Amino acid sequence: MPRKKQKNIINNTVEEINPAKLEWLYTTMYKIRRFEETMLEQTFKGNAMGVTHPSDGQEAVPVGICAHLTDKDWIGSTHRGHGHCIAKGLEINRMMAEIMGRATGQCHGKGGSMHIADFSKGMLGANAIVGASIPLAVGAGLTSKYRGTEKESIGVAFFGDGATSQGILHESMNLASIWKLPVIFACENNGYAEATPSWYAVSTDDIASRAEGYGMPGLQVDGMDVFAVYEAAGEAINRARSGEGPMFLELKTYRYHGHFHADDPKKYRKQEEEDYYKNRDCLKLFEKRVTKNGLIKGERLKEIRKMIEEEIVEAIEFALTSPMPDEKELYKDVYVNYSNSVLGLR
Amino acid sequence: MPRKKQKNIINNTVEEINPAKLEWLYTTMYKIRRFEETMLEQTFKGNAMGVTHPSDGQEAVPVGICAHLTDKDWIGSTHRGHGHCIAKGLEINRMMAEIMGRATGQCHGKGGSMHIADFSKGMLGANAIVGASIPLAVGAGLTSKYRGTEKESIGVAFFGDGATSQGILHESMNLASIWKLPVIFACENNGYAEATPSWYAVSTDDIASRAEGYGMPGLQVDGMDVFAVYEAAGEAINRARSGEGPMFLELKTYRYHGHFHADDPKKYRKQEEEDYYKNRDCLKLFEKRVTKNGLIKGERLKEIRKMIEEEIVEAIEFALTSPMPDEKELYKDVYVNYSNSVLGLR
Amino acid sequence: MTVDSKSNPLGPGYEGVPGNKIRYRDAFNSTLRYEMQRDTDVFLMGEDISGGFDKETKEPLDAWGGPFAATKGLVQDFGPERVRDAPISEAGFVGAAVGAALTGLRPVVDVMYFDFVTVAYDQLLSNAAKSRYMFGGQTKVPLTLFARSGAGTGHAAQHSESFYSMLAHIPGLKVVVPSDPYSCKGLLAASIRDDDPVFVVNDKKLINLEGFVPDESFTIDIGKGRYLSRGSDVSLIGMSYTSVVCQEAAKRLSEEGISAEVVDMLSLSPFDEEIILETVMKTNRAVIVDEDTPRASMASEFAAIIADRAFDYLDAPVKRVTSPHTPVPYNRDLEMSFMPGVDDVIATVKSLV
Amino acid sequence: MTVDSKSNPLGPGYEGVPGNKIRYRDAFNSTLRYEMQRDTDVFLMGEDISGGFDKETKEPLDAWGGPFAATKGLVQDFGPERVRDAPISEAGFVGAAVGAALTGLRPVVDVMYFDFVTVAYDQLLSNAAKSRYMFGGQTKVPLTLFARSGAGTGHAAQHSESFYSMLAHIPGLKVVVPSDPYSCKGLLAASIRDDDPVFVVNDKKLINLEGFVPDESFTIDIGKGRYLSRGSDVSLIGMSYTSVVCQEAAKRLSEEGISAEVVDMLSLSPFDEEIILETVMKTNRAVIVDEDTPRASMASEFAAIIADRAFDYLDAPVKRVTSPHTPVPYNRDLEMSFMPGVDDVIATVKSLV
Ligand SMILES: Cc1ncc(C[n+]2csc(CCOP(=O)(O)OP(=O)(O)O)c2C)c(N)n1
Ligand SMILES: Cc1ncc(C[n+]2csc(CCOP(=O)(O)OP(=O)(O)O)c2C)c(N)n1
Ligand SMILES: [Mg+2]
Ligand SMILES: [Mg+2]
Repeated sequence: MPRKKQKNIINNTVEEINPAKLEWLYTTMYKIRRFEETMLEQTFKGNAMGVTHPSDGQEAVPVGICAHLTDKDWIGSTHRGHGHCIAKGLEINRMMAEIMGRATGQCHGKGGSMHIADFSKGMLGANAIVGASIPLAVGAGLTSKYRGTEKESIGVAFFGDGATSQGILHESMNLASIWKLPVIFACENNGYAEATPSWYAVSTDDIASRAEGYGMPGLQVDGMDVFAVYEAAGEAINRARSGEGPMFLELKTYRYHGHFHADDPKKYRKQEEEDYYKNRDCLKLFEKRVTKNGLIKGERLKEIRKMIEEEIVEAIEFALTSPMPDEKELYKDVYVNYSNSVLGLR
Repeated sequence: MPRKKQKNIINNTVEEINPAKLEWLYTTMYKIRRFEETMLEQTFKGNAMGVTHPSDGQEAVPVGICAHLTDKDWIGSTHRGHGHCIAKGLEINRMMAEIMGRATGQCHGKGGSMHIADFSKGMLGANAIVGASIPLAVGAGLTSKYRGTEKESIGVAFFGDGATSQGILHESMNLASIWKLPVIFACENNGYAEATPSWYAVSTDDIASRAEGYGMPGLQVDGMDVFAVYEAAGEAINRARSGEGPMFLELKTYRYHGHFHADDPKKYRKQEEEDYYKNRDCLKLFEKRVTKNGLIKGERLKEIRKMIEEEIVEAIEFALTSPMPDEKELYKDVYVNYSNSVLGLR
Repeated sequence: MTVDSKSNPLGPGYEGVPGNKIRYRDAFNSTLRYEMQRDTDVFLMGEDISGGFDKETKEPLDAWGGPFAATKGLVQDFGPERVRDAPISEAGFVGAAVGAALTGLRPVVDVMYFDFVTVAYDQLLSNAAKSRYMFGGQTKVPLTLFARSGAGTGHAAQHSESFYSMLAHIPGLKVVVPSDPYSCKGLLAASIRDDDPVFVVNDKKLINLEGFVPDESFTIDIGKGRYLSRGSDVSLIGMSYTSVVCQEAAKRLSEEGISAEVVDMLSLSPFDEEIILETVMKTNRAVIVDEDTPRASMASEFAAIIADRAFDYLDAPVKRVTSPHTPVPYNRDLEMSFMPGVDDVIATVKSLV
Repeated sequence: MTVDSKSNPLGPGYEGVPGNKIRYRDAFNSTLRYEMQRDTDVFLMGEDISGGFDKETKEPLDAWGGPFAATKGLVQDFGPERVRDAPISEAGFVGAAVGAALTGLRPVVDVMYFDFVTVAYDQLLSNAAKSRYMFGGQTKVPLTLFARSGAGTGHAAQHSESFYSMLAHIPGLKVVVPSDPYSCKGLLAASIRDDDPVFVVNDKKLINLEGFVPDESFTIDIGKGRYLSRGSDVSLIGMSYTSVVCQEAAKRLSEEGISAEVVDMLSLSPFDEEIILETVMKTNRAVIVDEDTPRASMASEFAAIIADRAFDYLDAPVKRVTSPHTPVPYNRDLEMSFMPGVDDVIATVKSLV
């Protein structure tokens, strides 16, 4: 099949999206943006118990993709997973609580920012080993194929440009392809893995082109434009749901902050580059597009933002006032059952 | 760069090869053929101490490639490594002795068929973990680049179609490409990994096409025709020696015997398929070609075969009459030095 | 066969139970079959487990019966979706199996040779073993893996490992080491039905051994050891194939008037601390026999437990008989002396009593 | 600091040696620099060790100074060929490093977090550790790897491991665990100059600690432990950060009139059996403190050695104080109680004396 390069917005798309979904796209992107910004504030205040990796700037990617998913679909995520979680419908109260290590957190405070999961929402967990969650999404696709439920349940693997250097991606793509599994490989190419630019570490400037060698289509997509992502993801996901197998999306995006909370990206990125992406900010692009067309009024967008601000304040409040986990949690849930009474030696 | 498919023999090639090299090609292919056949006999007699994987049928690949190499070049090999060893100039006496677990063996009888190595000949060792030797050849290329000796020392990774499913290949290709290392990726596609056909396990029928995605050229080559291999390898190796970086060769070949000595391939391969390849046997193709052109007389080929038969008889004799390793070898060479006096507890 | 079982019974009793003397491999194969019939969520995955495919019909051929004939005949009855042949991508398909387990299936993965675990090590340690804990108990990983360990068959350095101690070290993983057809059946069934990830280690030297196996389905509790013979002078503690070695040593020692008790651990994680303490408190002497290399091994672990919790009962140093701290050599004689043998055990016992 | 050294001296003496109080990280960094100057075959490889590149000039930026600032300033002086930034391909570049070592170089590989070793596990175990043996001694693998271990910094389940026991288990590999700036310098230098593959484990909790380090270059013998303080009632055996814990516990115990001797193992493979036996034969009581999880751990190994070879000298059970058999939790309080602490050590000692 001939591969299409950089996907352009097709004029019809926006009008075809139903109004509720259209609002959801904006609401969710804005929620991620504000979650990350306030999460960072909390981290600097010392309220997060460990390292955090903000994803603001990249919101269009998880939102444009997850717009096509339900709780029965599964996603695998990364160290930079807050956006994936929110787009997949996780409660920000419990996310914030998890980052603050509270008992009310998504993982009772035992996982933290890099391991937020919600299996009831089809979220297989953020994962702090680069590349390691990719085969989990393949496994989800396998379950779906095994049960004959491809129509309602697919697997999406989110991973970065840096993760493409891990062999596990290659293995996962080959498996999904030969078994024709309903799996989407969503590469969030934000140009960097820590401080290392992808032009140095990745042996092609067209990662999506690798898909061909694995018998699946690959698309390079403007990851700052939620409509482009939405359309490309729709194509890939429809394909997967109708049993035609996996597809690869390379989504060109940008993270506004450093690699993790304390990283200063100015040390390895040029201001012009940052400006370029900030000028194409996913929220700005969205606002321009829908207000020009009159699809959503500026007033309504303002309302949405206000609503989110309130949710965020509530989430922080919820997290800060939540109790710490019981000390017995240390020994709990290592196994479903284990016959040795003592897990430690103390 | 546009990729060339199935490489055809270019008529000039044979005439351009110098007569000594021409004889070497035949001698070496025939030596591998007879080594494998007699090695199998010895295995069935119980003289090999373990499992053996014969490579007869595939001789044109290591021979056509190693024809361009010297002892300063390095190769990484596989469980099916005898052909690579012989083509790289290892002594068949010490190889046969190794397979028979003798003190005179290449590894003092401690490695066996799957671990024959000769560092003095640039042979980094057969390796029994599928795919695991590929990065070693990349490392050899790294040493060469580090020392600025690419002209005289490159790395060649031999691996099978089955090994292409290992992530380590993908990682190795990416590394060799971004670092522009003098490395050849030589995929011996014999159509099977154990009993599993490559059409089932590999998500493309054009493995070489994957090279593009890693920023290096890939060629699909007729691996039964030593001249095609010789020419393609020459191109790849010249490229590497002149600092232009890695290249990928997919060599279509066939193993005549089962996966290992006791495997019956008739259980999973069709007779017609076997016949097709045996009709294109590398020795037959060579003989037809050189006698038609009058480049080597039939009489001379016969002489060569006789000489090899004698060498083989001698190798078996050498191995069978060699002593077993001393019992102290068990504890030797785990480390260069280790301060604990006892390595075991007995 | 079990001579005496501890309070927690190891499957059904033996007197008059209908059954047969069968090979370990057949016990393994028939248990896989039974568990697949029992639960349609159970499926198999691994290299060559359906043994090739016909080029025209695309039908699986079962040419090999799978590695070590473990899956022989299964693809014919359960089809290629439930006996899923995999490319050589251990990390990829172990990871996919973890994903399948997290989303509701019960994968059983053939890793072929135990040595290949290293290729999938991260998926095993970082995902399979940690998911339940790091996600706060909201999920489980009902995954079974199996592979063939052990030296003694001329497979050399990269196909002969017994490093089950490294797996038993990993919190979140379970490890079982059956030592005969009976325990193979009971532990494999228990592993597949278990909701945690379990690694079933099959020593190559056991695969063709015969033993009595009850016909009916049963499970052996993971984490329970058993006595293979009773004695009073010394406790021999074995696991996997070394339980056979200990049995043989006990027989020969008894001819010399030394009464050895043989404990077969059967599971390494969890493991049966109580049976170890019980036997050592009785015989006051312990020799642990382990084919794994010695450093930070299960032999070390059992010795440490004894030195801590049975200290007051010990009449002699706690001894370990293990393989040496070396890779596995190819040459047959070297390979034989690599493995802890009956003579090594006897010599060690004699140094104690 | 070394109070008393065994027959085999640990680097130069201390009296009047010129030196400075510096941080562990600075000792590490300056030793890397010195070894690279000393031997042009030594080069570094790892993710982000040259810290990004300028888009136009392609020049390395050293934005981070490498993970944990270990390689700070080196790329400026040695260039990107000797400070080779690697993509996220641990298996690939550890494998390439083995290949480079086999062909004459002396690679030093930054694996960043210790947990990531699992991704490269096969290259480490099957190639780095076995090549010399399985090829009959015809080659060597002068490879050094380093990574940061340990809990205590809020990095959660996949960035906090201390499973060095699994590495020490592997025949063919060496493992060192420096516990202060002095031993960091001496052991890193020894590792880089060693002709075998050595893993240098750096606990995150040590990295900013300060200590006296002689100016001149020196090496500490791999496989030698040392006394951190002398005592007569009980032996505390530590490794890596737990040596600091043992020191602190000894101080507090002495206030209560209990005299504890502290042994810092420094190396785990090979390890110093003699110092363990010497101290236990003297104090007759042993408590081993290890942040690794307990099963088949180095704590188990040392206990097993004591129970075998110092049995007749023991007046009390051999005790291990380790992390529990669990992954590392995120919540700070849970994480703190995960790690073996001074209070745990003191309570255990009091149960013995
Ligand atoms: C196996 C492994 N190696 C290295 C790391 C350290 N690490 C964490 S994130 C990261 C960069 C990942 O880059 P990319 O995949 O592009 O994702 P991004 O951070 O840009 O979202 C690295 C190297 C890790 N967590 N796991
Ligand atoms: C990591 C690993 N997985 C599985 C095996 C078992 N095995 C040995 S050879 C082989 C097939 C290899 O196929 P291919 O790469 O095509 O090489 P060929 O045997 O055809 O020469 C397999 C699966 C192994 N040795 N190592
Ligand atoms: Mg990135
Ligand atoms: Mg093949």
